Amino acid sequence: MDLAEELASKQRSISVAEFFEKNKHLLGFDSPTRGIITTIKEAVDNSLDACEEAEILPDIYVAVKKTDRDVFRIIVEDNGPGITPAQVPFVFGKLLYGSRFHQIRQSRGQQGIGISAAVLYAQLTTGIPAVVTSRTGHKSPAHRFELLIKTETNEPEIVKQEEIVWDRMHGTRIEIEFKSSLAAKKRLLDYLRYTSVVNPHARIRADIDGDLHNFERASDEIIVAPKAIAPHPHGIELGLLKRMAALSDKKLKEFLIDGFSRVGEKNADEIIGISGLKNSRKTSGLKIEELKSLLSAMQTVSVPPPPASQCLSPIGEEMIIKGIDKEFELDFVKSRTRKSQVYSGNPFIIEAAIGYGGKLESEGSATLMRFANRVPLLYQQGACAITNAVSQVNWKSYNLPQQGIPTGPVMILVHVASTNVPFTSESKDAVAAIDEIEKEIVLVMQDLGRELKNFLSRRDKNKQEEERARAVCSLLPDIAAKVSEIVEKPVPDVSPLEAQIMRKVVAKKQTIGGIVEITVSNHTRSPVSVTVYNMSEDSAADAEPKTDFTDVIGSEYNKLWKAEIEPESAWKATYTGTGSGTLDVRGVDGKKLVVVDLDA
Amino acid sequence: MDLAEELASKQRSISVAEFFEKNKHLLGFDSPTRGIITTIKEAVDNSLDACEEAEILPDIYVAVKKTDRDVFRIIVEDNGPGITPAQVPFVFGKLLYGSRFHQIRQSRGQQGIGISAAVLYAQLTTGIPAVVTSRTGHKSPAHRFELLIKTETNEPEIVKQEEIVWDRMHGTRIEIEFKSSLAAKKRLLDYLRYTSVVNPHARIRADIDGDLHNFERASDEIIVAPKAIAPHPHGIELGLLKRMAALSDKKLKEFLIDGFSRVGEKNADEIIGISGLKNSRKTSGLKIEELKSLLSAMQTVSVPPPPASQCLSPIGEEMIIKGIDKEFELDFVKSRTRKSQVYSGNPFIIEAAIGYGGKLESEGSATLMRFANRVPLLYQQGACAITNAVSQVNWKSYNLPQQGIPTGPVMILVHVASTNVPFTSESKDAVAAIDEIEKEIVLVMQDLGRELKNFLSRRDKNKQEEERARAVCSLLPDIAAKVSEIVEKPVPDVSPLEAQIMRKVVAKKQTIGGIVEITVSNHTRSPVSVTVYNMSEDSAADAEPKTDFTDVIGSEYNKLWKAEIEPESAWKATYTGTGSGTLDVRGVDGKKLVVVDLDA
Amino acid sequence: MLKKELDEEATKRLKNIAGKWYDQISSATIPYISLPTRTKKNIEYDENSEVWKYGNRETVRSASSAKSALHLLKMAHVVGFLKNQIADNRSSTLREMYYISEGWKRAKFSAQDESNMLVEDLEIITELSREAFHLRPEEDGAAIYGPLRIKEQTRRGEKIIHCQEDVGEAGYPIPNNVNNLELIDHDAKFVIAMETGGMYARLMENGFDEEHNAVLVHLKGQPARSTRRVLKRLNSELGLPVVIFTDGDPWSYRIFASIAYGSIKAAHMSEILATPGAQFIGVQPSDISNYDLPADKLTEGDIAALKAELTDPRFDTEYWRKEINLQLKLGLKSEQQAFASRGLDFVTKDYLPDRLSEMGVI
Amino acid sequence: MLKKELDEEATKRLKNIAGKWYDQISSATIPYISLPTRTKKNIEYDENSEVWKYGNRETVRSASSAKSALHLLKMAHVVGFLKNQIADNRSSTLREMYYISEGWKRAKFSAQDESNMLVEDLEIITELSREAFHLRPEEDGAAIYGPLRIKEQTRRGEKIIHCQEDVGEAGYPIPNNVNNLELIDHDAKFVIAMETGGMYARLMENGFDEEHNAVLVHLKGQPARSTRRVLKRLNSELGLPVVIFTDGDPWSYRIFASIAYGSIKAAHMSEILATPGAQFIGVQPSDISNYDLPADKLTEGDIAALKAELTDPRFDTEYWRKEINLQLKLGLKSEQQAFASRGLDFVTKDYLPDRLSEMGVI
Repeated sequence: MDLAEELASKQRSISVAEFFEKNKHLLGFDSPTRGIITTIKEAVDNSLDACEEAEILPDIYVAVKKTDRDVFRIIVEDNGPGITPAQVPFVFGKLLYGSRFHQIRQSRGQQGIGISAAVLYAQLTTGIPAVVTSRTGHKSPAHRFELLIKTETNEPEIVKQEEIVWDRMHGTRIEIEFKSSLAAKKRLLDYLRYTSVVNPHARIRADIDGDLHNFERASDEIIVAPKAIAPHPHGIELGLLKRMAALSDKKLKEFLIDGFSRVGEKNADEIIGISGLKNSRKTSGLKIEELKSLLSAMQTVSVPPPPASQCLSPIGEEMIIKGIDKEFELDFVKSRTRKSQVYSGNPFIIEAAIGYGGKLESEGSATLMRFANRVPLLYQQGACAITNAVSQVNWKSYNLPQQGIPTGPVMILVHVASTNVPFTSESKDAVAAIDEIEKEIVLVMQDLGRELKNFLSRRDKNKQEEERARAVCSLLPDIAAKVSEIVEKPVPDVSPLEAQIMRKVVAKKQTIGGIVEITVSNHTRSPVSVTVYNMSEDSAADAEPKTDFTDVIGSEYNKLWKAEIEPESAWKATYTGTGSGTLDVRGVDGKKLVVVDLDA
Repeated sequence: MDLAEELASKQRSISVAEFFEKNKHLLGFDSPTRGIITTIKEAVDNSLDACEEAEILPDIYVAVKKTDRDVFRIIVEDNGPGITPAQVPFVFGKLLYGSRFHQIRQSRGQQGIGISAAVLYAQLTTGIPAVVTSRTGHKSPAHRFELLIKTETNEPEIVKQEEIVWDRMHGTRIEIEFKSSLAAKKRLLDYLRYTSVVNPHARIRADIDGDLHNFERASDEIIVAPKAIAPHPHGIELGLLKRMAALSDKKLKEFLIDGFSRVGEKNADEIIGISGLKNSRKTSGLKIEELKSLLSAMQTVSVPPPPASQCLSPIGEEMIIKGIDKEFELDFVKSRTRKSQVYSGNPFIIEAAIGYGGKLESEGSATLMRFANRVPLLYQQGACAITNAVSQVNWKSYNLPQQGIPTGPVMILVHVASTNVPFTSESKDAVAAIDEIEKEIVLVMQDLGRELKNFLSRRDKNKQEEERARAVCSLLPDIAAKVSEIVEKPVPDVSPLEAQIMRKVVAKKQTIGGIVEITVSNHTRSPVSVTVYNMSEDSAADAEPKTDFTDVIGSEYNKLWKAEIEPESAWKATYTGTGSGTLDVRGVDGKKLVVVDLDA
Repeated sequence: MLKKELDEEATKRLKNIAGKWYDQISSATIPYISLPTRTKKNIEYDENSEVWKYGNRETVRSASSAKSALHLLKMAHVVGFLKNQIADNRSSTLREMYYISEGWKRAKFSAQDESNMLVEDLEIITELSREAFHLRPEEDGAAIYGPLRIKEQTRRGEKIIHCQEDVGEAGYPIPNNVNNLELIDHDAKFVIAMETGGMYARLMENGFDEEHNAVLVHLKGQPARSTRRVLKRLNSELGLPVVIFTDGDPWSYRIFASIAYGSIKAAHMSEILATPGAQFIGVQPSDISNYDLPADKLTEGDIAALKAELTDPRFDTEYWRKEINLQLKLGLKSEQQAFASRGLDFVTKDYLPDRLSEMGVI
Repeated sequence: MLKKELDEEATKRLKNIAGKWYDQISSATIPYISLPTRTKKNIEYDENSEVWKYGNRETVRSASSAKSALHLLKMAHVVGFLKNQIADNRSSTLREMYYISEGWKRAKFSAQDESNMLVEDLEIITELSREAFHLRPEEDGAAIYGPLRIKEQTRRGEKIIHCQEDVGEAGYPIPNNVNNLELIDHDAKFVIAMETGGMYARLMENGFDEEHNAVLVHLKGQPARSTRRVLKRLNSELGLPVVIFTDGDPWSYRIFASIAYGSIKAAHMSEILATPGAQFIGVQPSDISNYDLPADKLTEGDIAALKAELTDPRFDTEYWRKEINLQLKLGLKSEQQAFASRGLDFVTKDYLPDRLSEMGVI
């Protein structure tokens, strides 16, 4: 008994701040280098989310400044709606505090941990309070806070608070200082560039210790923030149902219709029927066994999928291409936004793009850009369902070499948008392996792969055909010469043959037995409209077909025909005469025309 | 302004229970199948830890019972010290509540999340309260609780509490019921077997839905629980230092000596000297800049590593072998416990064992058993630093085929014991890649690899040599026959030759020109002591060497010599005579002896 | 045909090829050449000559790709070279022509195979053998031993040689160009052609040629064209039955097939190269089981070759189907010298006499 | 040596081998046999005979391992078989012996290579050539054309043959066993042995034998033992200089080396197989650059072979070091027919006369 008492005396409650202080790798602060990226990512996510909700075109300033040997000051400032002074300490100084945790809709941040974790990390490594400035509109003053977190209780500690003058009309600025290094600068710039690709409505300016980068806005279209939806009857567990039922003062049917997505009169009746409960029951009075029957009924009845268009905000095919075009110069880009799908009651949409050529590295693995709810995923590429799905595709059948993911000058973008993106860990580096999601990614990759294959084979075919023609033409004169030597005759003119091979228009005049024959052969791939001019002493009165116009200039007749010639066809005119004079053809680009006068 | 207010109104605090309810994959409850193993693991960990602290030999009962189509009731009962009634609701009904969070020592559980998470999972999937029975000694009654967790506040909800009669004198029993499946039964049994291997002092009985398994105790030695130590000056961050300093009422030097491991007078003076602070300062009054100087000084000064022997509890080489012998029948086992090492101020010890043969599968990858603080790691083998380190070793140089980890009938056990095992995630499935740890594992594997190689080559050499000798002996008669046919002579006796090849003792008698020669050749690998008996009508009076004894029996002389013969040597005796009679040798096993009488 | 006539005919046909191309180029047609398709599917049995020849499938090679254009250029050079060689009354080997092509710039051969293919094409187009263009084969002719007298027209005059009396134990070696050979008289009952030198020497040592009045021919593996032409002439001019004795494996059956039916590669020459009356004496797959011969397992390559033979029109007879299927079932192959496992005289005293009388030859 | 004497000597030596083993077994010694080590490092120049022979390094093969014991058992069987074959006055090929071993149970050869190795071992131990044991080589002998008259003792009596007048264009084929050959008379100045048939025919077409009184020998690649023995005898019995004309690559230099110095594999037979006076005429690496011959790049195998030759005692002369190093520097090799790129007559009108007079042969 003594012992149990003694053991009991050691028991105590642990604050969530203490927990995460000790387990900082769970939040992406496992290395000093990584801390910078994690902090900027969390702050920028918050800024973009806030602007979206306020329907503002985001204008974000990011700065990283070295203040000591291994200490950096990170600043993120936005033009968002600002945060009321009463909320500031909690938003930045308390873990697990936020507005989006219980909402079912697509958003970047969700858990209310990210930015507070950065504050925690700062006080752990440098002890310097975070500085937050926020202003909610031109009528309000700006407030400046210096904040710490009381680890033992997970409550904010306001070191200093003051009103200040700020030139921003509205917005929020956070400054955090901690031990770190800029070793991962390239990755940081990748993060900003990728963010800019999937948020083409945002302007981001960055000052990375004196190195300035602007990521310009590619679209002035304001993004409509997705709206929260009620839970879907197929995506709920007993625990949540029990809590919802206990809090409601409604009767069963009303509770079902109001409390859940896509449940109407008919569905509600059906659910109640199957559950065997009476419609008159108040839900707050239901026992656990009754709730189980209700849940089972809810999951049996067929209900349409959740309203994805309302709660999800895909980027859109056009916007993805705008974003990519803005940051990369490519020879080819295609994008796809797929229809929404559901996993475990959570709606999601897969979007993807594939790009080729341009300045992409021609060697090595493809550039794979992974996004979840418009946020780039930078770490743990190997552990991510996106990578896995991309690797499952047989890229060789789309003419791309492959080592896991494809290799060569290829860029692949995949965006998973969901009310609840399943991450493998709280540091949100990788999407967990969910069959429904992987399947969608494989499908969109196959679709885009076919597009890329078409592009590549069209490109290759044109190139090959021209090379082939050039090579043949370079050999023809040698063949003609050797053959002539053997048969002991003069070397024939190979230019008509060359023209044919090089897909040109060939005009030929030849006179045999007092009959002049003019032929125009179209070896190009398109129809041509030509005008044939034949100046000679022949009047060509018996021409077949008749000339369209004949002009007499001195002793010569200038004869003119107009002709439309289909590809791989020829036009011919004949008349009685000597065949002297000239032949000329108009209407075809000089590079595409060969005129051969066999009488000359 | 309106907008900011509106946004502010949505902000709220999130309870840690809500957080983990939504992120249950972080705790190992991402699939119903896995839930059973996670729950049993957490409960058994707690039981073993409690018994260790109470210095009791653990006796643990584990049961899994199917109660409905997909609902299982999990029971874990121990003979530990019990939990006082006041603590029971918090230990099982509140996340982040525990006794070991702030202690620096090796223990299985630590965060105070595990078992409460199982209770949370149960109420989420079945709504059925967890039942806890505990008794702290024969003088106290047993208490039985039915518990839920209030998710919104992370506080326990006591559904029912009563005193009951229990035949256990002391101990704790937990019963939890949730949706699951027994698909991973094999893995569950692996978990229990592996647990038993590294806890040879524990008896575990299991009833897996009617299927009974006993894992017996292999040692009655009570394990001494490791003791908590103070933090090490090299393993502390500014945040913690600040909190420690604020809570202390001591002066600087005293604070350093009392508050930290391995800091004595000399070190404390040195630290204070470097920090530039005055010794008279009370630590609670130090400013943040002063604390930074102090921390920097603490980390500059050379301090001995933390006292691992006190806070760590390795299993020990002998115990590991006992544990393995108990559960596996192998041809070969070796184990190693390495000296303690330090990473980021945390002491750790690597232990390992390698086994070969027996009933291990001769095909496929080796059986790799990973342990952290005596707890088996069952999932994410591929992502674990242990696997990675084992794969880095070039096993081919120890004559083992390898595909990542070695293949064949091999068992590898690795145990990482530390005050703070670095896991890759809170579900504690895999050890994170820490250079110091991986290096130790590689070293111990190389050491054990050499042992295994020696064993294998000894085994192969003996086998080969015997096979060689047999093969040669089987060919000799054919050679002798063929050769005799060619030279047209009688076939010679090959038995002396065979004896020599088979490493036997050969005794030979041959008489040429009236001289009898007796030789005994020792072709074995060890010296032999023989007695040679030669019964004949020759008196052998001139024998060289002299006989040790000569007996006259009728007309015959029984002559006797004693001889010590080294390996690959021969003993010889000669005397004048006819060479008739018999030859016999004693002192050598009949199987190892060949007697050839060439006079016969 | 007299040499002069033959030379004139060859020159005419070469010029014809060039003439066609000349006309094509002059009329702005991409130059091309048509050839029979040279695959197993395009050989047909010719009732008249009793041999297998190319069928009607044609492959057109037109200078519309760089590869084909280069091929035509090379062919034009070869045609020109051969025309001059005939005019100068010189001869050369294919390999020499390959080196001479060094001076042809882009038309230079990239490998020796290529010159060989081109010459085969020319043989098909002109319906003349390469010897008509004064091209000398590189391959070794085989050796003959037996009661036969021949006359060879050499550069150093006419030689009359009896293939038993006037030669050593290695026999009379067949020259490259058998146009110059005349078969004068003989005292033979049949011809037996063997794949290996060991068996040739065994028959000679055991006096098989004398006992049975046999002409022994050592094929030296896949027989050279000259050897096949001599076998054809021994059969058709002297009316001697020809039997073929090879190892018992698919590659050896192809030796037999190339002698009896003509080869796929040279189906255009079948009429002068093939001996339709030639019979296969062994080693038969059924011998392997009947005589329990030492045998090796069929390799994957062997099995594939046997299966290919089952679809080869030349092997489309009841006898061959039965034997090949038996061999696939046994999974074994034996060499002809494997008969030695039954004693050195077995093959000449038992096996061959039995088989020959079974086949009606003796 | 008379045939009967030779047979008796061979039988005696075979019995000696068996006798040693018999004694070893009787005295409880594990039976063994000693052989000179057959590697490049253990061949030495013998001043007396001017050829390369095995040195003093020995490899002892003792029946102490299963592999070696089986080897000895097989050797015992071979010794027994050969002893009987001589007694019965029969002969056989190695391949026939391989099949005969079918009846030897465990002593049966597992591959034909094995019988070959064993016979070489016996040649070394007994210091007799395989022909002395009535073993017939399988290999083809080469062909001779030129002003030379020989007498061949055949199973069908003595034949006298003039190698220009009594033979066709393919020449006189060298029989397997040149013990039966006698060189009667000749009208030649030197012997030129060529690697390829194409070059042999080129010299014949261009009348090189008549113009220079040369005996042409067609080696047919790596020359058979009988060919090497004939070259040796043309050189030593008739006193004719011998020159060797091969392709310009490391494998062809080995052909020359095996003729001039003896081969590593048959160093025990060097005295009867090697022609120490034989000279290498070409293709020399310096010819490749001097005449700008069409050439192929050296393969990795070629380079390795050249480097191996630099450490081969047979090539340890200034001439070969210079030429081989030059070739490694050029990175090229040429065939002998590559001279055709300079015209079909270049080799007989220019190259060979120049080289022969340079070498003091004409």
